[in-house]
Amino acid sequence: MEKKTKKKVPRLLKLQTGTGERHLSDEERHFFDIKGYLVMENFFVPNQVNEAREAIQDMAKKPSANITIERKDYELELLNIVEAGGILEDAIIFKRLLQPMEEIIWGSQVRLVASRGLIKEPGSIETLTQGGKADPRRYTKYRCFVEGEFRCLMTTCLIALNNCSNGNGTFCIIPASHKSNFPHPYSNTSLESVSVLKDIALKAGDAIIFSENLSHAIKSPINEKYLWLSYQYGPSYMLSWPGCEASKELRTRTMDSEIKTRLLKTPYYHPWDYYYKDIVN
Amino acid sequence: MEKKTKKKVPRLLKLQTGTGERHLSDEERHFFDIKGYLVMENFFVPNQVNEAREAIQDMAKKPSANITIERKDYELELLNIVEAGGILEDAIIFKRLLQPMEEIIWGSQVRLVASRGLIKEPGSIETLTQGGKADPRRYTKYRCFVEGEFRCLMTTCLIALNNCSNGNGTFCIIPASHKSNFPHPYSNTSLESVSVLKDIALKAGDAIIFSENLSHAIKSPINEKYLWLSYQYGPSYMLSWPGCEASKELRTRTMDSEIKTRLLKTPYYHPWDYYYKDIVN
Amino acid sequence: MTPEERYLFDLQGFLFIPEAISKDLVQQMNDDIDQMESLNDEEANKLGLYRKYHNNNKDHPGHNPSGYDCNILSRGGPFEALIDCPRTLPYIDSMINEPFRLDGYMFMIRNQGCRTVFHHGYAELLPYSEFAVEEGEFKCVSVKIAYALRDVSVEEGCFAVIPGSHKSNFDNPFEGMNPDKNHPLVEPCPCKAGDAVIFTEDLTHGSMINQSKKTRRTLFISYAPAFQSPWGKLVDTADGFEERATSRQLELIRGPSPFAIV
Amino acid sequence: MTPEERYLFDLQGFLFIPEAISKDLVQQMNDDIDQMESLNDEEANKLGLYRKYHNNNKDHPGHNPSGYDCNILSRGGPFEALIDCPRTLPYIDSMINEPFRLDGYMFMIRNQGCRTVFHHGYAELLPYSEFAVEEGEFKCVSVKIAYALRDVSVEEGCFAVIPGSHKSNFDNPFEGMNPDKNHPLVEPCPCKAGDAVIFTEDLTHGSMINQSKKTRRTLFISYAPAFQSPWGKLVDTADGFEERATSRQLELIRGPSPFAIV
Repeated sequence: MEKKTKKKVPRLLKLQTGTGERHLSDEERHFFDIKGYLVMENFFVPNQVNEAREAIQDMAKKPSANITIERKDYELELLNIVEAGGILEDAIIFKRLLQPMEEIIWGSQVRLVASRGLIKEPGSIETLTQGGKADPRRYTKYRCFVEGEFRCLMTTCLIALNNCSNGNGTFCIIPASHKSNFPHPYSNTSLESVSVLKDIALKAGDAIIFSENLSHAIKSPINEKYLWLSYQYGPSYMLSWPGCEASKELRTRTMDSEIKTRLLKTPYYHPWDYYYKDIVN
Repeated sequence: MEKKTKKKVPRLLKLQTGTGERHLSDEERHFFDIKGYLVMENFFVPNQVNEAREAIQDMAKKPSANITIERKDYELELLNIVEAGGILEDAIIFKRLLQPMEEIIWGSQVRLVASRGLIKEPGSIETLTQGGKADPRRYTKYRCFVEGEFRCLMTTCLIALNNCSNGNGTFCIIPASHKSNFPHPYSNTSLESVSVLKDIALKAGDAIIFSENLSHAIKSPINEKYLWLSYQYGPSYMLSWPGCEASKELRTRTMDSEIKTRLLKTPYYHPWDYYYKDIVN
Repeated sequence: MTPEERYLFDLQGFLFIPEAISKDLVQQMNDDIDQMESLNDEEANKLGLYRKYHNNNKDHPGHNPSGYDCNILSRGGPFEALIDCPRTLPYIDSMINEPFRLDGYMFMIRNQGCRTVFHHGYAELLPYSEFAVEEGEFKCVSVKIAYALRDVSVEEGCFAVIPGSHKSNFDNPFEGMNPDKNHPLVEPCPCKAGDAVIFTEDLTHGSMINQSKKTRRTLFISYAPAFQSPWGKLVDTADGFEERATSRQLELIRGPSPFAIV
Repeated sequence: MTPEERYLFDLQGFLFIPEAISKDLVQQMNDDIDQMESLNDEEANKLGLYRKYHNNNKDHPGHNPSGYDCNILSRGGPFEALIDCPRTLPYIDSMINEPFRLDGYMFMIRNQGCRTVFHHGYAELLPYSEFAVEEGEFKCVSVKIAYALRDVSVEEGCFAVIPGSHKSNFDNPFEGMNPDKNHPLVEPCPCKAGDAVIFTEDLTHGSMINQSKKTRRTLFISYAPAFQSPWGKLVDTADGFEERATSRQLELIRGPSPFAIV
């Protein structure tokens, strides 16, 4: 409609509807659509793993002003961990993460909706999310069209900071459950007894991108504490998770990065309306 | 799979899956997808209208061996009217009819499933079909994919042989009802009281192609007898309507027409299996 | 919703609600608008009102500007009553079918020569406009209500839609074009003051060219699931709103907890 | 179907049914096949049996032909029992969910070196294979059952699928390729004699390469709504079938009235 205004919009806020930009290979696209996830080995190199582990552990001891700690039984959740800076801030624009997110959600109109550091101890609660059509969380909706484009809502990138396999603190999923037409019948079943639940073996530094609409859980580690990093992305108009709004401090220090600035913007619909709002304010 | 056999298949039976051949214009495709029908003015020229009317009236008096007459109150249905030959046989391969059918159903793998001559008298019964998801007739299913291809099941071409408008013997539909998610609530309502029912004014010789999944009815004519021709097409594997199987006589006399031969074939799935069957028999 | 209303909204993508608001309330709003119209832009801005002009009436140079949009909820007064209009809100409840917010409240002026071109349609796949039905229940996002504040005929530039386009699988060939009342796809929706049209944002919609000297006045109020953002200034309220508001009004403006459903 | 079976079939596109047929019936069928195997093609044709060979074992020239398909229902005898197998037919009822016919009954022999390449997947949009769920009920067309007549391991060329591919929106990049058990998308389905796998034809499926000297023997039986055609000779029955058959068997073979639902 507002074609004149559209033209004035800076590239930063280019409307992505229907651009059909593709970053995934045919095989990746086919795989993600069927299974609901993509594994990225060595997303962090060992140095980055160590830096991330240390930053999370520091924050757990003495959180900075913009990070909130939520304690559950045998589990610590550090909300808004992106505020910690360093690798925890830089990871949000890693191409291997951001390009799939842009294809899966909505072009360059994606936002960082939540970021978390997780410390799981032996005994931590193992909850299998519902997934599929029966999932009450509509903000996790998976959408994809025949030989067409993705239009997913909340999509998560989970980064392992320990080696997790063989059921020891492992991340696990029900493959293809993001398209389930029926509720899963495993509410009263221990994870070990769910035949279709699959352990995703990850080494420290490996990451997995998955639709939040996929049934998933993190198993409790057997002996030690396991650390995780979680970033959740959504379309530009999705609100931040409560406690995960970007602070003024973070916005100021990321001003030079066009991409970080975009990911941390307050929610918006039409880029030109956002732009217009800037003018009239 | 059977690539070797596939190659041997004559062009006549070329597998149409995913060829993406398009005959409709962008506007026609957009219109048909939204409304569920397409009107073709002057499908028959006046001479053809007269020939068709005479042939139907002759058959009603003295039906040929392969045509069955069903009498309802104030209505005559001549099943398998294609057997009457002449314009009633030739119409099935008119480009303006066949090209849309091929795009809407399944490429060149379409069949003539039924053909009928209809004589409606004042007082004939007006039945509004269900349409949409709630329609129990799964063989009428409408399928279309975002910016993709159609894969419809039964699709009908109805040709008016009188001028029908203003509720006098008019064909009428509920536009867009082929995508209805709910049953229509008009089972106990007279057609005149259905606010969304739309009369399609047709002149003698005009035709309408519509998804059988669209809610539709033919109103009773007020004074005279009204004549109609109806051809129903489906994918290659759809059985013929009982009483509408092509006779040996018809198959023999249409042997020289590749297109008629194909439309009148017994049902088949893979063209090469059909071919194979010919060889082993 | 009655079975017929459910059927019609699903079939066509909109629902016509006659006499959605009382003549009295319409009068109060029009009186307030008359007063606001007497302000120049600078005066309006001072009161927190921002006008976004639509200067597209090249054929009618005598009528400039031909129209504008404005965040009128910041005027407070009678406009607050429509936040939770008892005649329409139950429909929104059934159409969105989960906790929702009021995400935009806009006043529109359309003078002679002005129109809104056709925009949207399902095939755009706009994620924030999706029309959806699952298991026999609507699951829409972005449902809007257009309230007519004056009688508006086809010639006076009424709202216009392409019924069924909220399920269209193909690009809309009429995107960006003026609605043509003679095209078989187009349905103009003339209204009396106080009538409302509820529609899904996935529906191709726009408005006819206003060929009269009468100014069309319309309120567009939009609702969306809790996790969706409000449209900036279009949810600004007037001073003292929080004290005056009912608890439902407060929830609709602040938005329910965005991710409370787990 | 139990809630878990319903969930699994929807999730994966197939359902494994252990011990679907008795050891005794398996034995009878294998005995009959032994006898049939002793016939040459000419003798078989005289009995109404037609073999369609698959000469794709170029790497194992000693085993030619490596496999064939055949219309074994025309043998009658023990094969007729599977037309309406009591252990599997109720599943078909729930999956198709309207009057249906048996539209194909095929016997498959797979020798050393033989395999079936991957084929199908939802994005092909084959109208006669559609997997669909509406209002919480399956509405599939073309549901097939693979009955193992011998134990078959991964190395012996068992059935293999890509779970979830019955809902895939993208072209299958593995179309026409040999199933690779190490690929994370691939799931081989080893079976004991008498086990069955029920699957929707929209599922990408094939079989592993038979790397053993053991011959795989499988029956594929297919069901479809009444308006769909049977697969030619693959529903031929033996003499006297009409007299012997139960009424359900007769209906399944003749097909219910194709357009009776109005």
